[in-house]
Amino acid sequence: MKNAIMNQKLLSIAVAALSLFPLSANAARPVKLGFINSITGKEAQIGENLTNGAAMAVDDMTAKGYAVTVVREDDGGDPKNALAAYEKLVTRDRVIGVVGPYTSGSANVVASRADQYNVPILVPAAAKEEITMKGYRNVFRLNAPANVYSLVLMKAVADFKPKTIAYVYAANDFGVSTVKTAQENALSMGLKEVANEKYQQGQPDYRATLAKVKAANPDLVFLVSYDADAILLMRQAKEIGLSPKAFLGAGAGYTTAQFAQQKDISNLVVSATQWTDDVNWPGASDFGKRYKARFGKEPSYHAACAYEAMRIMIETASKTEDPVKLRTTLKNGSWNGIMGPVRFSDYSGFTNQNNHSMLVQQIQNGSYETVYPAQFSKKNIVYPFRR
Amino acid sequence: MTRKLLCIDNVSKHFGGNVAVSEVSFAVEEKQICGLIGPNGAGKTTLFNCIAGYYPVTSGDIVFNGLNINRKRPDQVCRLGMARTWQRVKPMSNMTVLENVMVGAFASTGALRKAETIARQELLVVGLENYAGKLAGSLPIGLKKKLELARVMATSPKMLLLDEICGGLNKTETGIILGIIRTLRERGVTIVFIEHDMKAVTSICDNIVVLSSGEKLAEGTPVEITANPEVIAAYLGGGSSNA
Amino acid sequence: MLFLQSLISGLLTGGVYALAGMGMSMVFGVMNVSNFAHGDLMMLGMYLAYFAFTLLNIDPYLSLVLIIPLAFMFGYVLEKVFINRVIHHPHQNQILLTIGLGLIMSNSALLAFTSDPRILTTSYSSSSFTVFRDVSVSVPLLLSFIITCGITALLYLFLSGTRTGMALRATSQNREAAQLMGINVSRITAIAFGIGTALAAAAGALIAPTYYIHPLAGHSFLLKAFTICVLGGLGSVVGATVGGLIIGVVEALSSVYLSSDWKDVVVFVLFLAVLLFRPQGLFGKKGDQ
Amino acid sequence: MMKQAIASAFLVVAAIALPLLIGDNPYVTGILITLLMMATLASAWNIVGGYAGQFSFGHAAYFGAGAYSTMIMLSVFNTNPLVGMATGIVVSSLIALVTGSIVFRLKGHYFALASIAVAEIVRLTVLNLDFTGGAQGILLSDVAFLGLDLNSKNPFYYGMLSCLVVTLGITAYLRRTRTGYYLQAIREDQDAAASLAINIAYYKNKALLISAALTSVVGSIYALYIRFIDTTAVLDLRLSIEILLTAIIGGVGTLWGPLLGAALLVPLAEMLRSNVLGDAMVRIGIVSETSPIGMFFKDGLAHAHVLVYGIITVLCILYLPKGILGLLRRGK
Repeated sequence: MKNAIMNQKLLSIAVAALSLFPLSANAARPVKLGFINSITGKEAQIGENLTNGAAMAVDDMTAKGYAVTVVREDDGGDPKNALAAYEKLVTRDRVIGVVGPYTSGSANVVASRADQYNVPILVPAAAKEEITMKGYRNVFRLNAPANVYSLVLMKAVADFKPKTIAYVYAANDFGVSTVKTAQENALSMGLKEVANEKYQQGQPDYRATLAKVKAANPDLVFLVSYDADAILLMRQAKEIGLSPKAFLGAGAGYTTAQFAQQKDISNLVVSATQWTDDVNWPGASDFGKRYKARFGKEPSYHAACAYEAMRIMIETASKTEDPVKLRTTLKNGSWNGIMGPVRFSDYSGFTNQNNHSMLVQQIQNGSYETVYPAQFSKKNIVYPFRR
Repeated sequence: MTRKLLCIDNVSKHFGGNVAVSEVSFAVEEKQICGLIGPNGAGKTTLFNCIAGYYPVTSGDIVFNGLNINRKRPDQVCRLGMARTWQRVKPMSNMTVLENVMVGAFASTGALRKAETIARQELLVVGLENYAGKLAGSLPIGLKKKLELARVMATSPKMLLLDEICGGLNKTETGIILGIIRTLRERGVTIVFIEHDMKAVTSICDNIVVLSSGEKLAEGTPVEITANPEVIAAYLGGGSSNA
Repeated sequence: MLFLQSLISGLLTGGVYALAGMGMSMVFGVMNVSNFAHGDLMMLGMYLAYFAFTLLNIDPYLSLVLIIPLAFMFGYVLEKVFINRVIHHPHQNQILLTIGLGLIMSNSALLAFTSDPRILTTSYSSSSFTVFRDVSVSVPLLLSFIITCGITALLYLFLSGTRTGMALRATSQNREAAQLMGINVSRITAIAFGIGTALAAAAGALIAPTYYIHPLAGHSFLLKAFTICVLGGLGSVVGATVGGLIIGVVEALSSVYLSSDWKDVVVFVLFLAVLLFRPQGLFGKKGDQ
Repeated sequence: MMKQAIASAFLVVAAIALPLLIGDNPYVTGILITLLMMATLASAWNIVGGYAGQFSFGHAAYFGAGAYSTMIMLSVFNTNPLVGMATGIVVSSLIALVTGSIVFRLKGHYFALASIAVAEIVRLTVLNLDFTGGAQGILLSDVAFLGLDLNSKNPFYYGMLSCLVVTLGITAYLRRTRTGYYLQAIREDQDAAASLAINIAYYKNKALLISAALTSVVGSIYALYIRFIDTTAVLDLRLSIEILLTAIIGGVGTLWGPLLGAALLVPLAEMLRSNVLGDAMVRIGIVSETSPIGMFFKDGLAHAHVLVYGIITVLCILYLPKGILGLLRRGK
């Protein structure tokens, strides 16, 4: 709570007073950016991580001498509000670039209008593939889309030649999208699907579902949960005695510090993430430390994504001071920061998509260890899973 | 000999184990005023509710105008020409007095103008013409009773079931209501009414049916009923508090 | 084995549903108000249990002794200050008032506790034992089930054996008649809401050790509580208990034999079927509708 | 009567001219579209909720039926949006009929609760099926319709405006027919209504059908406007509640109440969302941005706008039980 206030305070300091009257031509005239996030509604929890990450980026860049004004907008997770927010930012606040929105639904809608207004958006953490698959010129995305989650997870365990797989996933966009791509990957790996259980979030009892999965006796259990239901599922999996060769977790639920702290249920769970603090990307571990010092908790990958997206946006926008130039600079630039090398390129159907290398981590003795890909990892994966 | 408009034939109504109405039979002739009396809990209102289609009867038959109406819904019963009022008045409080009566009038016409004409006529009959624009909920009880009368009359019924239409009224008001009821009969409406006020009943009824504990105790002209010792014992003796 | 496993976990989870349903049913029966803040009151119970555990080191199940009276008082005051003022208003206004109160509660919680979910981890949070060779029984869930049974029994005794309990039942049967009989209906109404709140909070506290705690966590229980109420018969304690158990079991079995994503649909279809064929609910008297 | 007609005509002309006055301002036009949309939804809800007194908590189902029918017909069958709109009307009417036939025999809270159950069944079904896009929703990048520029806001402004005019027109017409009188009679007292030859179930169903069909059309236009729908955006219980909140705060059972409610709530919600108050206070200099009060208004309020919404709801119910229109009438 205190930390939340503190971060707001710091961000507020950074946000220069808005001008009712046009400022006199001033060399240090701050560059104006927008930030659309979900700070209320169902997505508020992850939204807060993004808020924190972005706030740190603004402060870091201000300290480096960048003059920036960030107008923050809340969409409450509603695409209609996200569109209103974007249109306000573009036509009223006259920002030259926007970071966000966070949710896939909102990002989808805003992305489809970005070319109309010609003000680029940089999506920090929305996973839906189609956001950058429609050929929009003004839509950039930093994070890896949903299909990469399943791909890295399955590659990480491919060497152990698992034979069967079961899916347990939340009935939301991310869950369904991720499992769809996982099924394609499983097919090419020759994995046999033995259970497919989509669940509604917020239920207290998944034991029956998990017992059904247990009865199918899979080698891999592929889980997608965005929230604390990850803890619930793993607790109940332990109760029921579900013990496959590996639990593969996609989605934020398996990558939180809170989850790692539940050692008796989370140990050896493998998860996919956009970012870890032990990866050898420049500034990653430093960011992790500073974030923890400031907000009193471990940064989630969303925080890192938002930080890097905001940092890139400020850096690029300050050079250009104009949306069209900003777009071309984003398109042609390359960066290397806490998210590793960033480059917005066009490949296999994507446009302006950073071909981000996702990481696979495993909880070993209560802490996340990067275990895949080999060039980023210090530890080896423990397989098979054991309680 | 006039025609029997309503025949109650051996009607019983049970609620679970409770017998509210037990094998009651009587008939109401056209253009008659028939009084239904009895102490509290005698089953009068229950019988009304059965006749008007609010409760299905447990056994027996209700024949109205030659048609068995056992299984008819309240609105169908009304459409057949039998309208009712309520012991506890049910004005449509947030609608005006005129609108209340117009709702009744729509039973016979689909046209707004015509409904309004009918409604204004009925308001005139009961003497509420000056209250047409007032909200029904704002009327005092006496006027609400009149409104009930006007409203059911607007459906142009053959028969009216009046449930304690004089209940809670003072002598003057009762007198006015009874006067209105007489004019209704002159218009050819047959009337069955539940009433506690013996004076009101005997002064206006052609025929009286006495219910007690769900059963029919007696039936006859006002003179016969007031002289019936059983009735005096069961009702007049014990029920004076209701007067 | 799969059947037995899902039956048992469904039954045990159903116990908590029952408690939530009972609270709703109490308010429904006595006040004839659909309480849309019920889930949020449950959420408050979860946070109370969480803070009692983390700050005062009181076991969540033990903390019920504190939470129930606290929640009762909160509900009593809530009724006196807000709900009582609309008790004669149309239903829609009552419903909206409770929606508004719910929004205030959940969003205040959001401001005060942030949207980070809290996990209440006790020493027995994920412990279980095995019966019939292979059927696991969750220890915290079993504990909460036993406590639910206790609370239900107490409530039943209270309603049938005490003056206040009888006044509650009388008011629920017929408000006006109760008033005529000299019952202080306005006090009884506040008590009913207090009990409803206490039961909701108790349900929240009981589920806290096996669930996660979040400002919006009560919402998934709101519709269940409504379903249970209607299933059991509005205002019936026994009905709500049985209704809760039925919902728990139906959910568990349909997620095994149908599919997890359709289990909520099954519950709602059951709800509509009850309305269609037995609108007074399983334990309601005919004619109540 | 005459006065009202002239006032209405004036309002319509003003509404038609409004986009010309605003000029090219997509942000404001967008908010006006939302305003018109909520006004229409609340007015359509008002027919069954306000006039017939049947309190639907499931209008999102009809809105979603329109939105989904349109998007599915467009994306799968590539039809004219009008076909989708018509399909939406049929689907929502079917949902309304099923709901009505189950619960319109019952009184009291049952309709409210059953309407939630039906809406939830619809939502979960859409979520679980494949051809509806399931949890992923449906995104359409390009829609062609009558050669209109659908990237511009004006077609949608006028689309929503026509919906509102039609809905208010139907409401005004109904009020002067037997059906309108009957609906109000049912709302006031169901037993008394039945005793006056009113077929309760028939008229309730009629009201719900009209309301559902209108709601569905708005859903279709919304889908074409946003061009991305999923169950959270168009089938959520929150939407249903927002609709009835708008109607009630404006004044149920009145012609202009729902419009008034939307005219108040939509700008208010947007102001709270974009934190106009906090920004203005800091900008004008009433509070310093770094002071605790300033931080509360600038940042705390941004998190608290739903809370403020809740407080306003409670205050309205306690102090304006008949809605704003009720207050204005009382003032007369």
